[in-house]
Amino acid sequence: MTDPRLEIIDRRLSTIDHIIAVCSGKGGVGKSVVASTLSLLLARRGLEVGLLDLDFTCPATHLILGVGDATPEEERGIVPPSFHGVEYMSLIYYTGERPTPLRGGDITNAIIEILSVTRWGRLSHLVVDMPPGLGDATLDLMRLIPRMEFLIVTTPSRIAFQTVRRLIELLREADRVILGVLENMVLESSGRIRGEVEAMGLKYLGFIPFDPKLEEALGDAEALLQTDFATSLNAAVSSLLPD
Amino acid sequence: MTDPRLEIIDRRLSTIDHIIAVCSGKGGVGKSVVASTLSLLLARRGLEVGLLDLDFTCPATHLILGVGDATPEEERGIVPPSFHGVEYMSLIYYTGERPTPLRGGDITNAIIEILSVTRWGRLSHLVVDMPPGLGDATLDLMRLIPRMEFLIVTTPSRIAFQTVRRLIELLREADRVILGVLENMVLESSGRIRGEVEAMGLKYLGFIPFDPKLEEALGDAEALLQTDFATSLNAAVSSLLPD
Amino acid sequence: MHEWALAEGVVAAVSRIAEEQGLKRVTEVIVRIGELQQVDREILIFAIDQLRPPIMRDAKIIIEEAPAKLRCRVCGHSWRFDPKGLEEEVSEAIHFVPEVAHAYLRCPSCGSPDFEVVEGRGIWLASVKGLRGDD
Amino acid sequence: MHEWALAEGVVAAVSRIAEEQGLKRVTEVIVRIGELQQVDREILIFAIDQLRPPIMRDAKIIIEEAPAKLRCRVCGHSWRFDPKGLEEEVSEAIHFVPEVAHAYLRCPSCGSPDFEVVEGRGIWLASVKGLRGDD
Ligand SMILES: Nc1ncnc2c1ncn2[C@@H]1O[C@H](COP(=O)(O)OP(=O)(O)O)[C@@H](O)[C@H]1O
Ligand SMILES: Nc1ncnc2c1ncn2[C@@H]1O[C@H](COP(=O)(O)OP(=O)(O)O)[C@@H](O)[C@H]1O
Ligand SMILES: [Mg+2]
Ligand SMILES: [Mg+2]
Ligand SMILES: [Mg+2]
Ligand SMILES: [Mg+2]
Ligand code: NI
Ligand code: NI
Ligand SMILES: [Zn+2]
Ligand SMILES: [Zn+2]
Repeated sequence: MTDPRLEIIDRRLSTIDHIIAVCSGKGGVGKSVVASTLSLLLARRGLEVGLLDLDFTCPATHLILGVGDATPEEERGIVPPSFHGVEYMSLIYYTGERPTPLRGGDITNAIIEILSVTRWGRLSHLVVDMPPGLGDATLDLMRLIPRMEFLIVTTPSRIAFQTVRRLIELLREADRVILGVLENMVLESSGRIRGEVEAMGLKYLGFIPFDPKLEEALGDAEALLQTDFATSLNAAVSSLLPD
Repeated sequence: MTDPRLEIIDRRLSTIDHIIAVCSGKGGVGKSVVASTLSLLLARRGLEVGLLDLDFTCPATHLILGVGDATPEEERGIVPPSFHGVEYMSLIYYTGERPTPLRGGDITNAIIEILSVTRWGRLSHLVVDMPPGLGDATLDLMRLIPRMEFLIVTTPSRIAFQTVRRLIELLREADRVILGVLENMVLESSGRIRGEVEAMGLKYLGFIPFDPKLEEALGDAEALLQTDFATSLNAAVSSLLPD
Repeated sequence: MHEWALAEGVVAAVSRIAEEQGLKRVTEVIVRIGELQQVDREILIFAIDQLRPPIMRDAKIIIEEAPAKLRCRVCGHSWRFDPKGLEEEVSEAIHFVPEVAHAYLRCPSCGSPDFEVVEGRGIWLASVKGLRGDD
Repeated sequence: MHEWALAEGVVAAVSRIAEEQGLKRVTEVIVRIGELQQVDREILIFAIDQLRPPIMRDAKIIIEEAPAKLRCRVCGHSWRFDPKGLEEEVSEAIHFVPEVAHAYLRCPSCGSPDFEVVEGRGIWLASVKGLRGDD
């Protein structure tokens, strides 16, 4: 038996120039705020951008962006609605805030379903918010979208960086494009993570200080763009973006 | 075909009085530092205690406790070595720091294998460090160990608490024992999480301030026990512990 | 009607298989659709018809429906699930991403959301028959 | 020798099945062990022998070995894996928790760690035969 969905994923993604997975392996390092804010920053630069939340069992981007009530249109596939200029896709449209426990095989199936039926517009960037862990979602994206580019988020903590190290090894072994490593929630900058990243021959994208005002801005895209967090993120990732 | 491993899990765990899963759904809220420090605190009270790290793809407890080189003995099963008075089991013995991507089905199998062959001593408490997400590990523990008691960790962030809410709903629906909710990494105490937790009819165990000195203590069990983090944790969970 | 997207997948898969097997023309295609996802049969057939490439011109399209069979991982209970009684919103959600069933359905025997969809999930290409160049 | 733990599982499973099926005595037990985990056959048999409850007293214990068949999820390559060439430490690790193979093994065709163990993973109870009270 052949899965017809697998045949059309490439075609569905063919309107997109860059597909960037915001990932870490580690949880709680800021992947979701980075992914959400990055999409907003790209949209503000006038780029066509999409955001796909693949953290199915603990989605957060809808809370961060404060997405409204719109739901996807069904039109020869599923057309994601736009919020603040970002084409936005999440399982949240179909689950609301209900607990949705999913085993690995379910995650794989849901990823394939979404990738095969979502009709993105012409996008310069699709940002993908990844769940923590080195599990089904990571392996499926590596398998299904070989051209995926990885933006890795860490904190200064050794615990976080140890997991990041494992992710980097996994991606490198598979010859994947690593855009660089972003250090988030920095209390005092020490240069240690920069040193480690550069010693691995990777690009250190910069650091984002811990921003005590970030929490209040969550849920309001305009406020989010005004935070120090957004300013630092913008500076850190500017090397990745077209002017 | 029958899986003989499933027949002996109950028997293996029959020497243990309380099995406590430290969980959240959300990543990066401090599950691993809480689970590790809790085991040390229990051991310091003279209790027999074990710690099982089930965050297989991103394990952290070995880094937090600074576990040494000892490996399990093979003696009619696997006998976990003791570190700082804590019987400690982790996949790390068998993987080292190698990236170990596991799909959901692999996680299930590894959990069953470990539960069926590990020979814990007589323990008053086995603390289980859970991975984030509502996935295979959570579902398997609910299925395999119905008497599991859940200690839920959140941060003050709305994003974290939204995921915690989903986990609580899942556990309640299944009539599981929820010991309470612990609020970690508190910058300014606001009472909001306490209010939400108590409104759900659950026990608010207390809060742990953000402790900027915690990071330096990681890897050194003695130093960890001296942190403000440990002091606050001890106070917060004392209601759960025998005097 | 995201059945069009699924039809596109079917046509793409048939074309690839026909090429791989050196078929000159495809005579029969069997597609299995799962009851759980409630794929609209008429729309699917219509969409496949519209999208047919020349090689599939005369192919007979057979749609088989697989019943939704679920099995609980906790208590082992198996049951056939009939999505007809669901609220429209829920049914719509499962239509798009069948896995969200885990947010809505529970084992009728023990109440667990930890069930597996043994059969009848989505859409599958069960068989492609055709004539080789030399037939 | 954690084969003892596995043997304990086998004996417990056989006892439960015998009871469920109302067997007066068990005459034959077939256990399948997977090559990947390298369960020590002699020790396993010895351990089962030591642990046998009265109902299994005369049961013939048949151990079948299932070859380790792996399949890559990325490129589809299937292969038989022979653990004999592994370093002892690695082989030991896989012996205890076969899933840690994902830390050490790679698809010989594309290099991916994303493979599944199609067969030959651990230990299974394949069949239990016996005589009912009324036989
Ligand atoms: N630079 C920062 N300063 C302050 N808080 C931050 C910062 N980055 C992230 N956070 C907070 O940390 C928590 C985890 O962020 P999140 O994006 O959900 O992480 P992940 O997606 O990696 O799990 C959230 O409460 C978020 O608001
Ligand atoms: N109360 C606290 N104060 C300061 N840092 C903390 C506190 N609790 C946890 N951390 C830090 O937060 C990070 C995440 O903690 P960890 O235990 O790994 O979370 P989880 O297991 O939930 O992913 C670690 O770097 C840890 O040292
Ligand atoms: Mg996230
Ligand atoms: Mg952890
Ligand atoms: Mg429809
Ligand atoms: Mg051995
Ligand atoms: Ni549709
Ligand atoms: Ni052994
Ligand atoms: Zn059930
Ligand atoms: Zn391969």
